[in-house]
Amino acid sequence: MIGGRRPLAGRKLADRRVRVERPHAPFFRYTGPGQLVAREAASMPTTPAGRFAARLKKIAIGRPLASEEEIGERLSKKKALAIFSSDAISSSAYATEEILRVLVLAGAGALLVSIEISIAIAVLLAVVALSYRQVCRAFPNGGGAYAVARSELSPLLGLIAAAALLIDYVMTVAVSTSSAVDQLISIAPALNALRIEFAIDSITLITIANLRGLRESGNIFAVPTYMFVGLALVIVASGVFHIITGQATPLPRQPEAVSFGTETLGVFLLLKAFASGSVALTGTEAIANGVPAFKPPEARNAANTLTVMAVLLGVLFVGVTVVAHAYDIVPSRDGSGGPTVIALVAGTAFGSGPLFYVFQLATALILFLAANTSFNAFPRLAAILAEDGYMPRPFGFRGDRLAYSWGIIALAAIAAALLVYFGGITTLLIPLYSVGVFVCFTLSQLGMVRHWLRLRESGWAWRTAINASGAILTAVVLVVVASVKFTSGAYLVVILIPMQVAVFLFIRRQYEASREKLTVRGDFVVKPPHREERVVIPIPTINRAVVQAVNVARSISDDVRAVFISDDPDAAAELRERWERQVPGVPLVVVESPYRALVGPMTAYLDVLDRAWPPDKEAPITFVVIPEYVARNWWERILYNQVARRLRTALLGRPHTVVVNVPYRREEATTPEPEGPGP
Amino acid sequence: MPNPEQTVVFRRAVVALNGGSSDARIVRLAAGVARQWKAELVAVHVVEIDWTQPLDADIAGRSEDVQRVLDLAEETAEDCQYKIEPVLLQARDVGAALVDEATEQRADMLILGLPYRKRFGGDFAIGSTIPYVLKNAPCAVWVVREPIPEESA
Amino acid sequence: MKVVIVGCGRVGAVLAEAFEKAGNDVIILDRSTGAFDKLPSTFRGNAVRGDGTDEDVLRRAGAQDADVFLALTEGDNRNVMAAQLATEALNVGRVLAKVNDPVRAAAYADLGLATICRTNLMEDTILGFAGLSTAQRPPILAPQRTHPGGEHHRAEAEPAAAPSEA
Amino acid sequence: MFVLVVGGGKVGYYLAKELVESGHEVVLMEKDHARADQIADEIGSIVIAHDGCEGKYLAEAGANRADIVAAVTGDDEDNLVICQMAKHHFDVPRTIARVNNPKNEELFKHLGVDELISPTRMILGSIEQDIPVHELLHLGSLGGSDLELIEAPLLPGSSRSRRAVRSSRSSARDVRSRSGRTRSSPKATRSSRSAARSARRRSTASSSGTPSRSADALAVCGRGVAFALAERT
Repeated sequence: MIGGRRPLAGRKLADRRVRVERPHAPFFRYTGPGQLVAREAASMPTTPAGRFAARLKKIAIGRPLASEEEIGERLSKKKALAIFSSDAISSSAYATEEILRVLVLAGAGALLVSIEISIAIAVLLAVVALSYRQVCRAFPNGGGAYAVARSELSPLLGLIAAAALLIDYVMTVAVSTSSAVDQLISIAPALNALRIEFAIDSITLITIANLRGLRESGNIFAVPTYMFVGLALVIVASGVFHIITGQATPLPRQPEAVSFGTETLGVFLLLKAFASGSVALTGTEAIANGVPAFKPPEARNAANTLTVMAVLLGVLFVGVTVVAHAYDIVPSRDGSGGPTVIALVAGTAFGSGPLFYVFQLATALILFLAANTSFNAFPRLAAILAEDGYMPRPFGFRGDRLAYSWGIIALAAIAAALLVYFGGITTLLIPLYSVGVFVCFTLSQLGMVRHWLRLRESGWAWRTAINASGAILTAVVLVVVASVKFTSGAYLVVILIPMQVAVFLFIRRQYEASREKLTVRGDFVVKPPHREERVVIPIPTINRAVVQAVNVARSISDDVRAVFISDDPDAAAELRERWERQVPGVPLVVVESPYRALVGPMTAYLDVLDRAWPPDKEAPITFVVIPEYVARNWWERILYNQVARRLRTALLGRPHTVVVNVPYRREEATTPEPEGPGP
Repeated sequence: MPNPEQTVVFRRAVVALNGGSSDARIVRLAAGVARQWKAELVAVHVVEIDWTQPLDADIAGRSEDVQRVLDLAEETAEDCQYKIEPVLLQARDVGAALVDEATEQRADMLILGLPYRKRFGGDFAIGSTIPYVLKNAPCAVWVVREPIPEESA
Repeated sequence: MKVVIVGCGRVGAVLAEAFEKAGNDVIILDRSTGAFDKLPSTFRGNAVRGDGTDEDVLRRAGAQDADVFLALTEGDNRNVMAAQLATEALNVGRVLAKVNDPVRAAAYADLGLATICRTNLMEDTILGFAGLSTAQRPPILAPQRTHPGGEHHRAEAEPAAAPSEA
Repeated sequence: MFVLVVGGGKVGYYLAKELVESGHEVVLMEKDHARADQIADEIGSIVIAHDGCEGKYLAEAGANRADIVAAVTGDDEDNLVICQMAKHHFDVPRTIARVNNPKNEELFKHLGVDELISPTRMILGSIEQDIPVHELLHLGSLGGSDLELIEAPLLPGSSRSRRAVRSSRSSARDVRSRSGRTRSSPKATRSSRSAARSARRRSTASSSGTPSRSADALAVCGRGVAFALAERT
């Protein structure tokens, strides 16, 4: 960069020095020969409006972070537990309720089975958690089910896993948000009317928090998670204490309670209850997907966090179910605004004292947190998919705050749409949820089995056993969930996954195709251009914009001609006279267009030029230099350049043709043209 | 808490850069000290122009290496969350230019790094700039000698 | 043959003796009489105390129209000037100046003055002795063109051409 | 203009200083380190403490872009070599040499030095402008002093030819060291007062300056011949 130099005198007569200005300094920084790094100021907008927008953005999502600042965004185990496990742990806030909802169909007596079902689910959880601990170790780069299935099974299975995962993440946001709203309604039933608005607002808030970047999310959300976990443990402990001491007495039914059904407690109903309850497992995979966000040693920290999370979840889920049963708690009707099961359970410990409200608030918050988990995981997976060419590239770009902005916004949009569609009612969303989750579980377990069989590291046998049993169990559950819930929404997932996979493959093929066309072979040396060049300038009249365009044209080639398309022969003659006098050396071609068309004759003229080119010579590159007046505001934009725009569109696909816009800014010249009278 | 009036070391300091490893050290040091009194820092890099070229020849402005010296100083200061104003000079003599610049900037401190060098493996070499600055600078001068490298200690 | 030697150092003294023994008419000059102690007592040439860069001194010593003129003092510039005096004013046949600075030696050879450079000589000789390849320079750098006196007389004749931007 | 001055004596020092003051770019070469440091201390960083006769250092001093090289050391041979190197090796358009021995003037001019400053000649010129410089005859030095006796014919009809012998006490050294400047002053050159008066006037003018050793300057005019004592270095 060349800067001005200012001579300065020194104290002594002959001491001179020269100050060298550094024009690059505010915008760039040298890091090596011929290598610049753009500073924040370089991407600052230069217009007042742009600057204002940037300032708003800065207020909303914070100052941009440089890529090097990422290492500071790594999570400690405590923060990671808050962020990643909230998904799983928070499901204890609604999983029990989902079991009960199925069982009430078989009458009050059937509720007893809920404990057995919850224990069965806890066992399943233990197996899955053990399996995923191994995933953390084997795939420290994250990606979870997708990475495992893709590298260990087949790309197609990987894509299926990815599709399932994406659905899972979207559903997590939808379910958690709606459940959180349920919790808030439990303490403030008046909110019931605003259920959807409330949910959407929450998603917006979480979106903004995430656009600000990962570290701050950790800080924002750590407190409620630990508060929920702490209070929930207190509730379970007090409930168990009451059961042991025989103080647990059935609560009176709340007015919104569902009425008991009369179905018989058959295998189908049991399986259905199990399938509904298995929603407790959702989110278990989050940690395995987010391993790179951990502080080093990443894999080890992630695996340990996973264990802590699974134990907490198991204890809370089973505990809540046991307490709920002991107090004979029955869920409220869908969308009635009645208290949730977890709220009723909390009431057994805290009554309606302040702690009850604190707990409900914490529950709502941890559910929002759970939604937030997806905001971490979804964009990450989308970015990995984008890198592999299965998703549009912008999903792989990180925004000012190092967050994958596109992924975050896409997730928020889809989840919000789902919420609106289902009226914000949690139960209706659940069937869509579980299927996707279990597809992932099964695929990643299978992948791990392949992994151990392939590598045969020490202890591969028992590791295989763990993953194989996990795979079988989750596969069975998957089949059960999909079949028993097929009619109540699971079918959607069955359709959605293949559709998504098809889209992935389509995008990939597009990228592959364009890459193939654009690729330059590694051994190809670019030679100086050898094609001849000629320039055509379509002109509307003689004005400064045209003069400037002519100057540009002459710098491109000596073969320059101006083309004037006119429907008025007199005007054409006048222009020709003026042109030859004022722009000597550039031949003017007047095309009379009796039908007043403009673009057509222009392209036709270019065709004729091409045809006139000697066939034995390589076709020349034709530059079409379009003089353009730069509009300064919206109405000028309407007034000017409409023809230029149409012409540009018409020429876009023409072979060997380059369209050059020569913008003319009015500010550039302040003195009027000194030359003679114009037409 | 000591009386701040008594402990103010400087209000505006010129930090002389030489493009070597000591630059980052003295910038960090200067930023650390300056922070206490919100003192201003000016990083000055003087490119010595030999007599075969005119003093205002286009040399420093074109040299990326030279620019990098200042960029690095600015970056180091930013790392310490402090601002440093970079100045690039061309002169016939580094010492004279530093002294003149410090005078013009009304600096009350001139901070120089001194790389540890031995001349022809013998005596410790101090060069000519530091004696010149010590003799002529109107303000206080702080010379920070870099630690002796392990192998020659 | 008339030989003039300016500078009675070790080399000057040895050469003076050698030329004399070979039956030549030798004139040797030095600024200090003490230098002539290096000459053998049998030396019968003309030893003159005086500045070899002073035309008058040279003339008085009888250096004009000498056949050989050797400027061998310790000062490169004195040698150069004496040699140029000899060439330009004293009508000497062969003139040689000892110039120890290789740059000046080459520059004056270019300018039309035969020079001998002790630095080059020793470098080449010693490198050769050590078995290294040398630059293969001739021991005496022969003049590359005629001495430029006349040229500048012409320049003087056209005062208009002289720059006057003072 | 870029002027390369070689020699940091009084002449070189004041020359460099005046040139810098009038806005020229100057580099001064002085091989004596102590003297070089002293000058640098006084006027600033324009001094190169190296021998200006050496081609290498001339190159370092930027001789190849110099507009003028002024060789003003005390040794004629050095000045000659510096000018020749500048002229032929570095293509300097203008070279100026200080010549102490008037005898060397011819040779210097002959060998391509563009301009000569001869202190001896200056004093002579100021003693009597009518004395044609080329007909000076060196009569001999006065042993033990810096003075030499010069004989010069006066042109017939010269207004000075009938003047009586006049003498004055003057500071000959001062006359010499200031001659460079007084010559450039048109008033001084136009002055055609008698040599003795002129010398006296200058000595008065200079007596306000630094005191220096005084010497007798004597001009004898008569019968078409002038004899003068001039300082020699």
